[in-house]
Amino acid sequence: MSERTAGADRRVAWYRQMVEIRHFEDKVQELFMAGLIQGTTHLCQGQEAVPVGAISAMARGDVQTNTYRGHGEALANGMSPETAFAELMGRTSGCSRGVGGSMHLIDASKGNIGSNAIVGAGAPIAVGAAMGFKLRKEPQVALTFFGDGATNIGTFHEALNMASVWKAPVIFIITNNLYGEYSPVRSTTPIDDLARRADPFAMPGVVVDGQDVEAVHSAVSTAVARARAGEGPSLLEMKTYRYRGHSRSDPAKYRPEGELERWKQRDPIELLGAKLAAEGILSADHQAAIKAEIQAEIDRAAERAAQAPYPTLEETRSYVYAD
Amino acid sequence: MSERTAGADRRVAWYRQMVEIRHFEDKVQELFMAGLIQGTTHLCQGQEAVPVGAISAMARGDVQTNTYRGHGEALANGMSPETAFAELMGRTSGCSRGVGGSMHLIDASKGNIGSNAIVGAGAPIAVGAAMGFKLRKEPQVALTFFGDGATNIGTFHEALNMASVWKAPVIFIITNNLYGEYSPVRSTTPIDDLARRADPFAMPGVVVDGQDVEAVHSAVSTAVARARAGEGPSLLEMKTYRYRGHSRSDPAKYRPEGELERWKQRDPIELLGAKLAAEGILSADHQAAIKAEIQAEIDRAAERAAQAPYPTLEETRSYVYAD
Amino acid sequence: MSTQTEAAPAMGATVEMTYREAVNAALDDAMAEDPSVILMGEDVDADGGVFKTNAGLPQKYGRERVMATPICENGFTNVALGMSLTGIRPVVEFMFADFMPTAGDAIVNQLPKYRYMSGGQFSVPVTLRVVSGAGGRFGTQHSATGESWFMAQPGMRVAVAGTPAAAYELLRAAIRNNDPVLVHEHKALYARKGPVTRGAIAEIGKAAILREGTDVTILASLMMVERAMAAADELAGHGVSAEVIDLRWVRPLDMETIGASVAKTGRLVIAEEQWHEGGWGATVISNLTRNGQAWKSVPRAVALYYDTLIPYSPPLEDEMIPSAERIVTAARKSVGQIPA
Amino acid sequence: MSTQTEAAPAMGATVEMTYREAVNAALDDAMAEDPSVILMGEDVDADGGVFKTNAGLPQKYGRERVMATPICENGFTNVALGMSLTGIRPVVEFMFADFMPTAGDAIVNQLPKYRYMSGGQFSVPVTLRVVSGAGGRFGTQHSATGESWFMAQPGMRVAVAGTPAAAYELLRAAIRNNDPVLVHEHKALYARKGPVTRGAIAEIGKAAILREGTDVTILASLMMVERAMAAADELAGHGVSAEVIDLRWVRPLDMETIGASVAKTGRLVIAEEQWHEGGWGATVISNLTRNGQAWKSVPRAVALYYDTLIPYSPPLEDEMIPSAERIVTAARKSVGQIPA
Ligand SMILES: Cc1ncc(C[n+]2csc(CCOP(=O)(O)OP(=O)(O)O)c2C)c(N)n1
Ligand SMILES: Cc1ncc(C[n+]2csc(CCOP(=O)(O)OP(=O)(O)O)c2C)c(N)n1
Ligand SMILES: [Mg+2]
Ligand SMILES: [Mg+2]
Repeated sequence: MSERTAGADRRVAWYRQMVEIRHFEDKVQELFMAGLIQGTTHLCQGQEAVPVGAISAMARGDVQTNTYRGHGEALANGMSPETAFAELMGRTSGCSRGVGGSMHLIDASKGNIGSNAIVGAGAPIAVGAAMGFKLRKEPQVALTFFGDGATNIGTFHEALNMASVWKAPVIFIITNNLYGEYSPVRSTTPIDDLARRADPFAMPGVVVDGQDVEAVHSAVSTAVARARAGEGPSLLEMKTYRYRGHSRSDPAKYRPEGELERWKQRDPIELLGAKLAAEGILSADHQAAIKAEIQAEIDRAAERAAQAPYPTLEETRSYVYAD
Repeated sequence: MSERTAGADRRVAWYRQMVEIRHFEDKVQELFMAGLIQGTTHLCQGQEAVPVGAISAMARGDVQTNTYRGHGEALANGMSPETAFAELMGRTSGCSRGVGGSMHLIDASKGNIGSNAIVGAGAPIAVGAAMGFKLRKEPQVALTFFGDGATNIGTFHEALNMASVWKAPVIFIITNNLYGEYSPVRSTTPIDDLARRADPFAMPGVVVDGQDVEAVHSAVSTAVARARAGEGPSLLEMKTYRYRGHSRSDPAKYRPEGELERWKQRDPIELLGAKLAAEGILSADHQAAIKAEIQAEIDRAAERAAQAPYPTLEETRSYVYAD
Repeated sequence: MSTQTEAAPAMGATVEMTYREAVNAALDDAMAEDPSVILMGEDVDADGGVFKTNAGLPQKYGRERVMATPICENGFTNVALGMSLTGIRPVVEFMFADFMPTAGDAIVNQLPKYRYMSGGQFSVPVTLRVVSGAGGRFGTQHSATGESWFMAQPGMRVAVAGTPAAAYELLRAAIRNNDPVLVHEHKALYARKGPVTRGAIAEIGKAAILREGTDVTILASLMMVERAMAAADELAGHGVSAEVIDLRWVRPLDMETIGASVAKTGRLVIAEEQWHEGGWGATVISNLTRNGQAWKSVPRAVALYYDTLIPYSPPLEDEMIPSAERIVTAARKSVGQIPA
Repeated sequence: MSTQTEAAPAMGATVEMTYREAVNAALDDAMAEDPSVILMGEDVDADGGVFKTNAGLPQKYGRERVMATPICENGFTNVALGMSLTGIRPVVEFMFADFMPTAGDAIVNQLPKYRYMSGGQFSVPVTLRVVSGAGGRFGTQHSATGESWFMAQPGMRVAVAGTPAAAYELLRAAIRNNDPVLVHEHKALYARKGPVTRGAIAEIGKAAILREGTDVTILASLMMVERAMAAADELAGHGVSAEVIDLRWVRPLDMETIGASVAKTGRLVIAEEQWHEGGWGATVISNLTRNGQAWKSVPRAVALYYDTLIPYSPPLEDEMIPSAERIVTAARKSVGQIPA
């Protein structure tokens, strides 16, 4: 899975995967409005190239940690929309048996080893997973996804420091979508390029076009190869944008006029779609067909998920202790 | 107090102050061995130029936070050796009424607003003090002293980030003595020049010869002027060395052979002494006389301190709540 | 919500308002009264803050006094401490109580100890406003009340607001106090309405008897207060006269008020949205027992919060949180109406 | 200290060793038995570590398995969690219990919840070794036992070692366990000697009756265990037969053993080196009371730890920590030998 240049099949698969995430997120919003999903959700429309490009650079046995805005990372890792919907609906058929919810789409069997609702917490956990591989002399690596806002919390810097001093095979991926909740990056962070935060930890810091799935894939592949070769961690900053507000209750009124529209002009799905059409790999009609097909799958998945039963409080007790 | 070039009187005062700290610390070790000081102590012989050079760049009303290795910072700020000894002996005449001990030599009346036993905690507290000045439109600044090891704990990075984004008038001073407890910097930190940790916070990071009190004073004065002018924080790294182990129980066997001796060749007191002698400001004889005089004062101070009574548990209760 | 800052009623007037508006009014009145009071925390300045408690305040007091912080709970809590040493009275908003452990060092080792370890040289007038509690389908890491986490900390005071009036009065008291005070708000209560007297300041350490009764004392905090009141209504229908006390202060505990009530009723039901171990309910029962309290029946406390973590799944979360029905059952057991 | 790793006695042999050596032996035996066990923490590899518990281990197991960390408690505790997901069983040393709040997020929101919020997909075999307690003149920020801080956390287990045997057995049990376990050692006990059986593994949640008696139960943890034993000796001279229980587990509490003892004696003295509020002592008294325990006298608990913070000043620190004499007085009050 980790070759550096991608063939046509692969790029079409990326296209499909990004469309799946987009339609999934749109459906979540719809289900939320209908009361079928409760609480809160943090959607990632607009950011799809990051999980899709990055996770496709992983090999079997590699692991990743995600955040509360982690639907894209879970789906890109291979979780089925139905399992994900079931989790969001609190059903026992969900990936986390319905006790996790939107912020905890986890699937250990696929290397998706945690989705954290605490900003910054996933980074040191991923360093630990990577160190586990290293101590056991296994060739695997760990990816960790988090936001721009997370680069201001101390434990992020702690994680970078430990990863570097121990040469842990870990790749830190900042999804810089320009906002931490309602706050623009520049109101909480005194620099523009967050990749710069790698420097005092003596590791490469790379700015990547997070709208371009191929650029994402290639940058992550390089970092993965480096980590696998024992050369240590990298910090990659993906410049991207979230189309919706921070969470379901946020109309995102804090955004300057025109910003959203500007970003939509470089939509990651359409960007790849245009290339695939121009190169004669996937015509506009094919693209439309894919979208329709995936939309239908998503609708069916949501329907099936809603049929599953809720868990019982009693059965959750065995999730508390293993022994 | 904050002029940038120092006259002869001032340099002699620095010399005296460094000698006072050195003799104080030696005496602490002696009293510790005699059981008059209990628990633990973290001595700073060899590092005297840092607090003396830095604190002499402060103006009235400026504040500082120190660490458990803070005897030098307290004395350089004007605490009398007797008051400091009394604190170390747990007497009610101590600066913190005997309840603080060696790690908490504090004197709010002189701007010494805290000496912390938790690594890293002083840095954000100093940022807060500085922000208090800024919000109240007062011209004061805050200095914060901490070690090389503290640059690996998250809250240090949090403090730098907030200070920069808010342009807080604060000066971060790393006393890089090459060790955090028993661990050499390079075993826990992937870089040599810790000043580099300023860069991702868009603030100046400056490496300073921490053995040279004049260099320390000049670098801190520049940073203070910058802060007072509203231009924000600076990070200064003082390269220095502690002659003794981490704390009283540590024979410092982890040090490579010859390291201590090499550093002693650039002893901060002797370095300044040699200059003052060469410039005809303070002869070797005068220096010896000063040392003898201060030694006698230190001995007397320790004796007087030992005569003070212990506090009662009852009286400590009013230290718990102000209201 | 209506913005309290636009047409604030005169001090002393009692008006009906939501719990959210009560928090807003307390912040507004404190900031109007004392220019050294500031509000800080993540996103506090945008759109009223995440729970809309801060509406109008940035406009009225400016963004120097309503300061959005980077995400770094330990750092900004210690910044607040530092500010309090140079003349500011910061109010720090914790967006979720679950983030308090992220600031564990500031809350355990700094705020409550800072004055002490200097031998009384400082006072540390810092208020922490904490959004607590379950019921919002926020899942395992966003649903703690945290109300008992810091109850064993001399140097700290801890309040819990169960009603709009309490939200107003406790927050005002906390901000005026010269020591660190942690005030818990419950996120499920923000839309609740009740009478609030502008200018009223809670007495430190004083619980509130919300309903008098003779058969059983129900001691409640936060969201459990309204459930205890509903339970008392229902209990009346069963001929059981319940006294309902809103705890208001976890530290210090008002053992006088609680003790007097239990001396009268001889029975106690603890309604707490937390595990019993190490919580204020256990300490209350222990204190009463150690004071020689004669019990007419064993105090009911456990089994209100189950021995598992807080689930996302909506029906399960509802089951986890003690309901009025479970309080009723516990109270009826205590008087022997149903078998224990 | 002698280095246990040099000539380890055979498993099953009972030998006299210090508490420090018992910790060392437990680490050594666990690491010898299972190559996935590692030890990590600040300065753990140099000179036996700060409290010399790790002597010989880096030499024997290498610095990959005895890993010194940078100073970043939250970070390295979460690293340990991550390691546990990829096949390692980390033992994390906290140099002082007071640094646990620095890792508050890892200890409250991650370790105990990680398995749960995945619906049981993971197990998290992480042990935290915590150096606790006062008496060393370390001052306000270095003297907490912290033994009750995390007792209300489903998902976590909490042990307290009062003797060399307990130090060995509890640590072995913690490392074998597949869930996070926090084991408290007391820094004032490291030089104490006692018999230790190599290879013995503590039963999770089981307290130890160290001395049988009929008049009063003294329940103690950590350093209070030896003081309780000394108090029992002295009480015997006063004709009072004291039963001494070493708590061993704060979570889960062994209410069965404690309950049976108090059912027999009807009297209880809590000997804890912490404030009563929110502590295990209060929960024990509450649980017994709620279980309908009939008391012959009120349980003595409070006033053992005073309502102030921990001072540096040596005579004051000594006064702060509950002494054998104060335990004796409390026990004699409970049987009515001296007025309450
Ligand atoms: C420790 C902590 N503090 C605060 C929060 C509340 N919170 C949730 S998301 C968020 C913003 C995070 O921004 P960013 O890291 O940029 O990620 P994004 O939401 O943009 O994906 C905040 C403050 C939290 N979950 N954890
Ligand atoms: C949060 C925290 N972790 C660990 C410690 C224990 N500790 C005390 S000093 C120290 C080393 C600090 O090294 P450095 O910052 O270089 O300061 P130095 O002692 O050299 O002055 C450690 C680990 C502590 N006090 N606080
Ligand atoms: Mg963001
Ligand atoms: Mg150092």
